[in-house]
Amino acid sequence: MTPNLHLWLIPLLPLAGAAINGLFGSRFSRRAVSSIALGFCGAAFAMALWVVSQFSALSLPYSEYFAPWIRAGNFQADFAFYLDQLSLVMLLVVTGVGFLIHIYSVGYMWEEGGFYRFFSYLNLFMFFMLTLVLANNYLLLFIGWEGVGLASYLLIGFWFTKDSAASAGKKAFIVNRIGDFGFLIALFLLIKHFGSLTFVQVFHRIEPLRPETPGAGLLTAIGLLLMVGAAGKSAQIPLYVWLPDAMEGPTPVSALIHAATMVTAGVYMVARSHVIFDRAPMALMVVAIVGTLTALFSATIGVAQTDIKKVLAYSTISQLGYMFMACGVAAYSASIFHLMTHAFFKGLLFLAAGSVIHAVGGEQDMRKMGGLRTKIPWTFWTMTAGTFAIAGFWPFAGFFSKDEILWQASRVSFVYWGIGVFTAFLTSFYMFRLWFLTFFGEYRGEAKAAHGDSQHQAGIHESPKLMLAPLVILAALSVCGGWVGSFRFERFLSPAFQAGAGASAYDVSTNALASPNERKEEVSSETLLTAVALGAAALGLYLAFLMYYQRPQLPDQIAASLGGFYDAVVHKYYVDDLYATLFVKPLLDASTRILWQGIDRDVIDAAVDNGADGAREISDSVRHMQSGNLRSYAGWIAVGAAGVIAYMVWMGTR
Amino acid sequence: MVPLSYYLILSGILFACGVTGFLIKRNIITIFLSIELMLNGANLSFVAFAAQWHALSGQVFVFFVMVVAAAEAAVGLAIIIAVFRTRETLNVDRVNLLKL
Amino acid sequence: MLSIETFVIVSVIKIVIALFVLLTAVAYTVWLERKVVGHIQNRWGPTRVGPFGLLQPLADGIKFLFKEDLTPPHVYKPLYIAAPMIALVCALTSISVIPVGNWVTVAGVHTPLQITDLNIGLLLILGITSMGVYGVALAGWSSNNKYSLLGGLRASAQMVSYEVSLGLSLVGVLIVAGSFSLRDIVEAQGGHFWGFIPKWNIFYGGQIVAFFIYLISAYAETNRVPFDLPEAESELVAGYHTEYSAMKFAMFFMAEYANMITVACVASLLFLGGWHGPVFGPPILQALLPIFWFVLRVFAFLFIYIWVRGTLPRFRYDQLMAFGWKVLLPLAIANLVITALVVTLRS
Amino acid sequence: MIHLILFLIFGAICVAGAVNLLAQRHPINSALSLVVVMGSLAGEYLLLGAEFVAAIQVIIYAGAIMVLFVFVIMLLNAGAEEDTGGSRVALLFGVPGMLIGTVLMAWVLLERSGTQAVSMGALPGPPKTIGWLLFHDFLLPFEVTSVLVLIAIMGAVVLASHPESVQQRNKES
Repeated sequence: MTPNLHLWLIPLLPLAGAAINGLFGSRFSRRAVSSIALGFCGAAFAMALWVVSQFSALSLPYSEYFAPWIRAGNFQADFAFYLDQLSLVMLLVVTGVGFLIHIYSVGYMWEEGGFYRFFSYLNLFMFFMLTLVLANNYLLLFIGWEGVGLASYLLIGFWFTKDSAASAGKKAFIVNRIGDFGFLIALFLLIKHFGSLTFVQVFHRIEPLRPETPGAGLLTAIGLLLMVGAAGKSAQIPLYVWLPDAMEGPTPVSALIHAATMVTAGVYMVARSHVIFDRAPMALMVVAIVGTLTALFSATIGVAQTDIKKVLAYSTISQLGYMFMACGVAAYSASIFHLMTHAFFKGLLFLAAGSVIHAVGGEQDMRKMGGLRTKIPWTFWTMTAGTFAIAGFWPFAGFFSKDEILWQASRVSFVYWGIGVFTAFLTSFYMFRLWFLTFFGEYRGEAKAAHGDSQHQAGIHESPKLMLAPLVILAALSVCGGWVGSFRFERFLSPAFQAGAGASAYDVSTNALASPNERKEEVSSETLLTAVALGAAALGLYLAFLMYYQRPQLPDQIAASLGGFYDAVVHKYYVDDLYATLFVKPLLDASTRILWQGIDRDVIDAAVDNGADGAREISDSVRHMQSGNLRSYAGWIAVGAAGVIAYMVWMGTR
Repeated sequence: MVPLSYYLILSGILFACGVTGFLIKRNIITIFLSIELMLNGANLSFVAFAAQWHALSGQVFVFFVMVVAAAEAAVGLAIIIAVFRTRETLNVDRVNLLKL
Repeated sequence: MLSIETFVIVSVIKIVIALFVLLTAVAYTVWLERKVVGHIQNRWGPTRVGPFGLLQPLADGIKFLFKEDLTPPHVYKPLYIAAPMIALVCALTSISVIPVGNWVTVAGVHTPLQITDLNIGLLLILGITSMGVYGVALAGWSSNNKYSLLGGLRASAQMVSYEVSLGLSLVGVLIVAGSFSLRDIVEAQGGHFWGFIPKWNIFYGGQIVAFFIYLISAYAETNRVPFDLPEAESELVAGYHTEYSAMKFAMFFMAEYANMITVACVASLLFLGGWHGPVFGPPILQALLPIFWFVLRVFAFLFIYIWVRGTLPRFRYDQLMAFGWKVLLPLAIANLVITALVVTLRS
Repeated sequence: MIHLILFLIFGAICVAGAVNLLAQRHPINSALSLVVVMGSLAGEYLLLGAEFVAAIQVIIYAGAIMVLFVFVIMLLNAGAEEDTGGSRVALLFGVPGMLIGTVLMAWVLLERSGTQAVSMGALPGPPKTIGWLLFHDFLLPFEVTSVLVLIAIMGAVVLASHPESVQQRNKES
């Protein structure tokens, strides 16, 4: 007995909002635009909550057929939705955080031009993200995948008159294309070998296969290609370069798309495809390695960044790395757990950062902030909650999820664990660095230029209540979000990951769940590992306190002593420049030489020009037919008619 | 009993005469008359085919051809009058500005 | 059915009789006109040749025959000669479908008093009448005379214009009768409304309007006063037949009067009930009385023709055209629409 | 037999008229030749049974349209055709093309058409049936043609009216 959930309403509500605002919004008042956007988004959230209330009555996985889409031979891809525990968590995260950020955006964007456009895009994003989450086949998921890419592009380039924003949008789009390419090839392989893209069918057909333990095979290839797609969308090495640039977009966008939801789509997709990865240990290992490296790599870059949003962006990449690391050790539920808590605290951090930026009038450089603690207390306290959560202090949300990931990683390899702990230390360090630089010490902003102009001091103000309310809610979630406990969370998600996990490569999670006794034996070692991780976080806090609160001159000394390495970190390891020389410049040169000068000018243009010249020359000779003499024209007609008659007679008598 | 193809050939001959008139005549009115001759040839084939298929639609079509011919004659003759008024000639070889 | 030989013999006899009667009638219509117009103008008309001048037409005919046939030097000869023939032939041909009475049996041959009964008889009359325009037009053009040319132009334009109203005025009658055959039309008019009003078309619905439209158009078609502009002597000398003399002129003259008689016959048949009338007496009288009633109607119509000629002045040419297109044609169309409505509602 | 004889007589008149149309140098002769063609065509129609078409052919075509032609010829006082250089194309290409087309058509009609022979008055076209077809099956074309004729009338009036007189009338009003 399964009630009809009308899942299709959930994505379509934001689409309706996007359509109304996009088509007619320019004539509406700001109040009307925001109430439409909030109304439809809130309705989607309410729908999601209602789905939760009905959840116990469902026989999972629940799927809902909406309309036929592509049917060719045996292949079939429909507009159909799929709901299981995994989708439900994602659904709640997307609609809940999305709704909060919508509320926040009303306050944040109130003064901006293109208000209706912003909310139309935001609702559009919600539509695609929900489609992605609820899709019951890879193709519909891909539609959502591309759709969120589009929304992301539109929103990064929201201030499209600003050159950097426009190019950042293009960069995000193009880098994502590389990932999508891999994703698409993976889809083609799936169609070729399994004849379907529907999750249920594909997994059903893969289940009987053996893990490709010695060496690599088809599933490994598919897994790697899927990982390429995930790396593009979720900003993993080597395709992470777009995410920091994406900070050109409005801050709520950074919070919603580039921290809380869209970038986790890759994690979701890998978790969703766990059946494939379970049977492709090579691919899984690649996922783990990429995740671990990304976590470390971007954390080191984050240490040296001065732009408050850039720090958060690298932090996001780093946390995503954690999630992939978890996926890579087959701890999918840990990964999704971290995804959820990360959505809370990273959304919170971005929103709080937005509030800070709002307060200081658009300044993003942390070196020009400081001492804001007393001036914007609400922002400060919520940000504090977020900072402690991401640093992994007990009892904040980040602690539970990160701890789970590290523990799961340690069961596979202590290398992952070691790097993870070190990254946790770095995370703690740069987050508290941000915290101290922003909220403690003396204000170093405009005051320097204006010599303590009290007017500017007074200009620093707390954000409106509309912006603070989401902050408070998210702060509460950041604090409490982890108390649900990784164990319970894992048990909740287990049906989704148990399905078809029969022959896992690592047999870790299965064993753990299969025999709780065994797990108890490991509790002692887990406690030890937890203590180490907590220590790393505390060390990060202490170092940050030392360097950025007590002795502010220390960082420069250290930087000087590190020399070239510090330069490299500040310049993000020169990855952008490397890409520019390796890919962008050759591509530009090739386009210029071959495509533009070679093909476009010498072939296409030449064809058109020569065609025109030829036509004119032929016309020059033929125009003498146009004698102006009526009877000549009649003569031509007679000849033509004779030709037609002859042709018809010939055709008819043949 | 007469084979219907005789009627059709007669209509073809009339049509051919019309075409020839169009080709060799210089007087614009005569050319117009040639057009009417062609229309008449076509009409005969309409009536003949109507007899062939036992469908009166063929005869009805003749009326439409006649009406169109009447309209054409009215406008055409008006044009001829206008041309004659401005160019003082009815010779189509002298009305050849529309070239190159 | 008659055998083919009988058919040919009967037809030839009928044609000869019809032609003889028609030509005689033409001659005596001329006499009648001169007499009537003379009396209208308070003079005697022809009196010298025979009693009451009854032999005057004979004398005129002899004069035409023996006059020198003059051909002016710069005429376009083929057409100059052909034109009066076209006019006369067209005028005489149309009598062939006009029935003058019921079927009779003479010497064992049962035949209608009509040369031939076509089921498109009325259309034939219209067609032949419209061909008659060529005679006038070509006469005017081939004479190489500006008065003739103007007369011919006027005649052709006027006849083409009034043919439209003429045809449309007849359509009402055709709707009522449901046939093109003149005999059918006449037979549809037998009997009486309410026992005493004869069931003539002129009394049926709005056909009296149609009758007057027909009357006026017929005057114009036959180039008679008050629409005799093609031969308006005060403007064009003698119009299209200025250059004609002797027998060629006589042909035009005869064509004009033959046309008048045709028009009168058509009016009698279509509007005035044809040969219907009280029939009594011995069989021979019963056979001849319908002819008498028919001739009586034709005579009356011709008398009105002459009467009008004697009393009305001539129109101006633009008045003629404006009247034809702007008054008569809309009136004819309105009559047509109303008749169609009445017939549809009644059926 | 009588059908064939009548057909041949009318056909001969038709062709003679058509050829005469081409041979005559003066437009009025050509026009009258065309009238003859039309008259004998009406005869052909009668042979095929199309009595109404024949009558209308005479009344409309010969009696109205051709009168209009004759009228215009008289009005413009068109003289005999003058000899001008003319068009080599029309003679070199057009006439042979026309001949080829005609011969081909005749060959197809004689050899390949598969038409049957018809008796005299094969398909009677009484006015009633024709009218029924016109006002039921062909109502739309009929109405469209009436609009066409109306437009043609207006076009003819505009084209043929003297430009000066129109200007004067505009000035007066």
